[in-house]
Amino acid sequence: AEKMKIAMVVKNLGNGFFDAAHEGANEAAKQLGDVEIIYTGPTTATAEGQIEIISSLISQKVKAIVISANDANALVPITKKAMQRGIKVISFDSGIARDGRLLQLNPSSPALIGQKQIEMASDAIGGAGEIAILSATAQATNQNIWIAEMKKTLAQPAYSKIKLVSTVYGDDQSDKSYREAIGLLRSNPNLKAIIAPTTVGINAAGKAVVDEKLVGKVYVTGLGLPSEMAGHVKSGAVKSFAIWNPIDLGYAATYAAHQFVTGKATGKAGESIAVGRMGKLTVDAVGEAALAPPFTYDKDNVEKFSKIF
Amino acid sequence: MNAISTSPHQSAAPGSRYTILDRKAQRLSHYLAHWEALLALLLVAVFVGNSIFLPHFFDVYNLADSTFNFSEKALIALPMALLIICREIDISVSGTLALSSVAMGFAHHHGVPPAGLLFVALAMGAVCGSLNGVLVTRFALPSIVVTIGTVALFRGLASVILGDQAYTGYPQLLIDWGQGYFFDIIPRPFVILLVFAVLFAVLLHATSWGRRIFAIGSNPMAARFSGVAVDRYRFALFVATGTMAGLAAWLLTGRIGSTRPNIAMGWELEVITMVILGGVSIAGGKGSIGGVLLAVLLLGMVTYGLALLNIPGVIMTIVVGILLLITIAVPRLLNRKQTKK
Amino acid sequence: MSQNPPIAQNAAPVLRLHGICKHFHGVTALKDVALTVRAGEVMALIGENGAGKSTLVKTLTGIYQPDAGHIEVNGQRVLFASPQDAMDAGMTAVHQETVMFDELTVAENIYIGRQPQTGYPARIDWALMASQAEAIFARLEVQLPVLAKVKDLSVAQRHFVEIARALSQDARVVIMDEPTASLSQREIHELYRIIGQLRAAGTAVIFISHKFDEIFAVADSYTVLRDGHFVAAGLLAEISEPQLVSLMVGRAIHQVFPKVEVPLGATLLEVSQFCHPTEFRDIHFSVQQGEIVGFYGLVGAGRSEVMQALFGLTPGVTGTVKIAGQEVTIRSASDAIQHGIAYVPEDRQHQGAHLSLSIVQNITLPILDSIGFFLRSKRSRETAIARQFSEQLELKAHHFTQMVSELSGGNQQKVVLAKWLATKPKVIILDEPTKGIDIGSKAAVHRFISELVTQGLSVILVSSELPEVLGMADRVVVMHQGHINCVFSRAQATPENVVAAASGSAHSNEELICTT
Amino acid sequence: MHYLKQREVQLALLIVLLAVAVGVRAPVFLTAGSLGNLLTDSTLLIMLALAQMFVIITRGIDLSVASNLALSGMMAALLAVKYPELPLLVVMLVAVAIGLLLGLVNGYLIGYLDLPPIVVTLGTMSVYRGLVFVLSGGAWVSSHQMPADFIAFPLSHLFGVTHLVWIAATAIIATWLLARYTRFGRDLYAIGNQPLAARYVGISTARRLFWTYGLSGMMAGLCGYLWVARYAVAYSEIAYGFEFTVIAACVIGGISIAGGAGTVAGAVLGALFLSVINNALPIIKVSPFWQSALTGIVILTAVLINARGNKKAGRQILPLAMLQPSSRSAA
Ligand SMILES: Nc1ncnc2c1ncn2[C@@H]1O[C@H](COP(=O)(O)OP(=O)(O)OP(=O)(O)O)[C@@H](O)[C@H]1O
Ligand SMILES: Nc1ncnc2c1ncn2[C@@H]1O[C@H](COP(=O)(O)OP(=O)(O)OP(=O)(O)O)[C@@H](O)[C@H]1O
Ligand SMILES: [Mg+2]
Ligand SMILES: [Mg+2]
Repeated sequence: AEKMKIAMVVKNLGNGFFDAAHEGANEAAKQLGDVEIIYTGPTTATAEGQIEIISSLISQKVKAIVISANDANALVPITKKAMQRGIKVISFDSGIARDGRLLQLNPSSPALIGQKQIEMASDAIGGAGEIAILSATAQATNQNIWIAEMKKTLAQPAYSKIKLVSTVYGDDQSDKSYREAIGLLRSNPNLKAIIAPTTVGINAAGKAVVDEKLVGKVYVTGLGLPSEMAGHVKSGAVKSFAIWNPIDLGYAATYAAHQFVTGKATGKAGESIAVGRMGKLTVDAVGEAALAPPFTYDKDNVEKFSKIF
Repeated sequence: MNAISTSPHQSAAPGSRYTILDRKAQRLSHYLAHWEALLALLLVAVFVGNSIFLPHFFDVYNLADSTFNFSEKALIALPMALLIICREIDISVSGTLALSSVAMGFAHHHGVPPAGLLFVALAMGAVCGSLNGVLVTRFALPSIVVTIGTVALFRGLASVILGDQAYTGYPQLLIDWGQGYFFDIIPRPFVILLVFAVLFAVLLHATSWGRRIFAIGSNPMAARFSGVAVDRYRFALFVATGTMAGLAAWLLTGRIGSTRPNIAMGWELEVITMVILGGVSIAGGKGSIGGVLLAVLLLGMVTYGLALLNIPGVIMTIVVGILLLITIAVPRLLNRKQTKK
Repeated sequence: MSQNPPIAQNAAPVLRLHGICKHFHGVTALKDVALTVRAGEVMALIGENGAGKSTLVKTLTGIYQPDAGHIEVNGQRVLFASPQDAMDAGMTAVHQETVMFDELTVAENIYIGRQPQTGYPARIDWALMASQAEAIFARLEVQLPVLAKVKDLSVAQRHFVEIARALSQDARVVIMDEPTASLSQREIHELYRIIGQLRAAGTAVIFISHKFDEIFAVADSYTVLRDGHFVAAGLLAEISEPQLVSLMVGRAIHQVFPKVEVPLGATLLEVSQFCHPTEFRDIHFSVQQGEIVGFYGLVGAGRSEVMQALFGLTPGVTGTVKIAGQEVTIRSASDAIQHGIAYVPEDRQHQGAHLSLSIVQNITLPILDSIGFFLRSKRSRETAIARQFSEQLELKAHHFTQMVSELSGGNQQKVVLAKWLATKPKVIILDEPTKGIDIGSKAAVHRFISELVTQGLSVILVSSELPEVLGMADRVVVMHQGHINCVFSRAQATPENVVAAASGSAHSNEELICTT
Repeated sequence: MHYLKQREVQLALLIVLLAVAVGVRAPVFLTAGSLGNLLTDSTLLIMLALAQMFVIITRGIDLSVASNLALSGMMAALLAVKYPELPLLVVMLVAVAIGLLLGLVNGYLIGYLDLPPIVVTLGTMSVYRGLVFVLSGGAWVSSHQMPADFIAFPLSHLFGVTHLVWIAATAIIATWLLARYTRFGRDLYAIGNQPLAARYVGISTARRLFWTYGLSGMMAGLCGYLWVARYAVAYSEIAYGFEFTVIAACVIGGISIAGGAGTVAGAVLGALFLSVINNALPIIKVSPFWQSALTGIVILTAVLINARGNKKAGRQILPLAMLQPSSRSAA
């Protein structure tokens, strides 16, 4: 019999995070047996590129599309069309606006991610001092949501001694991120921590702190992959950083997609969807579900995980 | 030596000593030697190949839908072809597109009615085009330099206005045109593309304007000496390119229903690739709209075929790059062999 | 004057060609060409436009490779695979198109690719290069700043740089392809002197020119090409000009300057107080209907600049222009065309021809508006116009859709002329109209100019060729350094007067200015 | 000559002025550490601009530099990861050799096949960028995988200055010698001035272009290693879009896109100018959303200032002594 085709469309290829998610998808496929995974994504992280890919997936009559979107709104028209043709669309990681998908699977809740990063920064600098954020592009949806959550968290009395002095954008380019990080260090002599919720950014910030010989004075934290961050943890520029498990995320998203295709899930509010070894997801009022709080990595465990993803 | 001849001269020369034919005797082999013929053959080959080997390729609905992927770019490629024939180039088109889209979003949020958005986009495009045009003609700057500067400026302004926000919630009219169909099958942007292709083809190949564009591209100074208002043509072509980028912005915004400053990132190179593959000489003075359209379809079919195979986008760029290199290099290599003999 | 010292006709030939053939996509440019030059000989290479002279030069300098035949240098068979090979064999050329590097200095232009080097690893010795260049100019007895950039030189000076380059390489054979085409009388004499030096030093010279007085003045022998074929060769002392012409053209040419007397009408064009900040000042002149006004001056006197300004091509010009008594503003070439002015520019390559367009497309470019907007339906009309004017000028081409780049230099010039005649002007400005045109066609152009005035047109004839100006013009305006030095009536215009005025020494003859 | 010198002096003054102006707003910008960092940061751009300068002088353009840089850098990183015991010098030489090879592909197509540079490099730009992805399998090479000396080299100090700066200084001197004192360099100017004429005087244009693009590729290869080592990470998209920055640096430095004119000093200053801007913007806390627009404005302004000098007045025919009274009377 023909296998059920489930396509995983990622923001861009050549991104360790999504490669790990792909691994999880394959694991789910193997477990489910009759599933074939198509792993694809544009070269550069643009909505236009993803639209082209989705339209070809529609032509191929895949059964489901699991996608991490580059633009929450721009993809709605094309995914709507896909759903009209009977394709189940669920988004994971970076979501699509509600009209354009059946389910959004958050790796964790944005609030938790925001809180976690502030917590890590606060821990590193002893609860007081200036911090700054180094983001990817100004257009990255999930980055912006997390930044908003971080600002909310900072407003809590527990963090009243921490001051966010600046938010800058490195466009996910190593040279620009590095230059922006240096700029932050230069123009804010009292800076204690840089939070970079993006892998290129956290890498560049770590390197900048080392190069400026500020290890121990300024700490970098944020979101990154253990395999990419191990070096910076070792150098001391990064005390801890967080990430959810992308393998689990890919696994759960694929599994959920299978449930939709086989009619075992519909995405109604309050519904509970079984996702294999990850247990059950509960769909909330806006059609979203969250996996687990992000996991923190530090010098004790980073070596171990760097071999996995 | 300089004595004046007194012998009465014979009245007007009795015709030339040389006979000049009206035009070259056209043989079939001449038509085949045209670039367009090569492209057409390639297109047929790709089409047939894809139809045989790809199960989902030969499907009218799918083929029709695949045109969405290139119609907007191709719309910009048309005036770009004219510009390149005229020895100019516009790198800033994607920036113009972004800024036009932002202008539409801005206008929409400030109560401009849906029908007015088209004019907002076109006007913004025209403004961007005129800035390029003024800088190039008034200050005699090379257009590649100017537009490398303006692309940063236009995209930058888009990001100044939008910041980390996005414009969404565009009216249905836009969506109808950006992603709608005629007769439920032919995508509207593709129809618009065909209409404009015919328009531009007539303009370039059948009118005195087109002739002058070729004349400017072949020798700008001589064109000026022949009474062609060179700078006016250049300026007009920049404005036309900007305006078409505005039109593309209108369609693209309708298609994706949102505006962000990084919309259409990197399109300039794809547009220029289409034009060059279409046989337009980067040195100016040569090219045809037919060729450009064939190149657009060829690229469209190739990338669509690759997409159906789920080949990653990166490999597609390699394929397109190699296609470009091969199509320009092979005729040259063959030619060289011939002359060597 | 063929009183040149006789050269030993039995001296060993430096260069011999045998059966050289060259085709361009089916067009035969050279067919079985044979040629022999000996040391110390100045050989004139003669032929109509498109006879294949420049192609032969390019074959001799390794730019083209012949399809058949072979070249012998000093009795040795050689193969020029590249210009470098030809240079190594002692072949140098001053090409028809100027070969100059504007941004480089004079010295470097001379030595480009062969700069003197010192040290290890070798590096260019700039000082040595400059002094060597100075030495060459000293030998030529020409004053030139060797460290100036070539873009700052005048046309004549540029020519000397090219000649200096040819001389700097110990050439066995120096080829000059129409070296005098844009030189004025004085500089032509300098060139003669240089050729004399070369001959004395035992260098062979191949001299290409369409001007027979020059050929008889400098050359010892001749070789005639016609339609790419070798026709004849021999000593100039043994042949007369008409004989040579008929060898070249294949028929006799009688009228040289068919000046016809035309009754002059009302004043058609009047220019006064014409000024430009750097190029010219206080230009006054007028042209009557049916009149030919000659503009003479040394090369670089600013005649072309005045004409281009008059034609609306130069911004920043002040002064008044009246056409038929009516003051007009001319801001662009199309204004000028509308007012019935036509300007045939001197620089064919850059200002005249569209090399990648066809003959028809070139000719109809200025009159497109009168043909119509949709040209597709007007093809036969366009061709008819092109045919009318091409045939009058004896254009040699295969078909009208041929690209102009495939024509020979002279034929390109004819296309440009045809283009302007097709605008049916009232006043036509011809800037060096016969530059690079062969004698037969030149006669045709002159005949044509006469016809134009009989039809009631006025002609402004800018020319650096004294016989042409004196032979054709009703009045001669002489310019010097951007202003009008003298105006001569036809009777007053003697070669001596005109040349003296052109070199600026006739300031005392102020009274001549107002003769009309 | 005189005038040209002036233009470069102008640009240098402008850079100093700009730096001082930034320093007034943010004094930290003028500290030794910050300026040292600025210098180090500008080196890669300077080196690439120098190589691009030669290409532009020949009337060409090399759009593939950034892709070439990414490919050579990735290969160097992969090599160093696979064989950590390999001496650093070998790794660097391999990067340079790969860059050279990729450049020579451009050179062959442009020089020997006489294809238009912009088209060829547009094509190879996509191909090379794609190859980075294919060869790396899309994976990152990150800092802890790379050998320590691989990462340390660019920023290590020698006599108080980073290796990067020493390398750039060497590159500046070498290109200056090349441009001024070798036939190769002078031929490039000739080719750019008049390609046809260059052929007539016996310059083998094809060979010269072949090696010019080779040189550009070689520099990209070297910068590829330096880039990867300096930022301690290699992935498919490094230096994405950097080719336009390089070209902008050349244009600001007064290197004429029309070919035939341009100086080493111009290229260096143009690159410095952009580096100052890029480094200053984060420090003086300009809104990040304004950065791109400001860069565009700055490029356009620099180009306009350059162009004012270029504008041709008529030729000087009137004798200079006469000029004064007549121009007054005309006014
Ligand atoms: N590149 C080319 N392609 C095609 N035909 C050519 C080319 N170059 C020259 N020809 C043809 O070869 C013939 C000889 O041209 P050539 O330029 O040698 O003439 P010429 O004797 O120098 O004439 P002129 O006195 O006008 O300079 C002409 O018929 C010309 O059309
Ligand atoms: N220094 C120069 N640099 C570049 N081009 C030049 C230079 N001098 C002259 N030319 C070009 O060569 C051609 C011949 O110039 P020429 O010296 O004849 O000047 P002109 O003003 O035409 O003088 P005239 O017509 O009185 O001889 C012109 O088309 C001009 O553009
Ligand atoms: Mg000739
Ligand atoms: Mg002149």
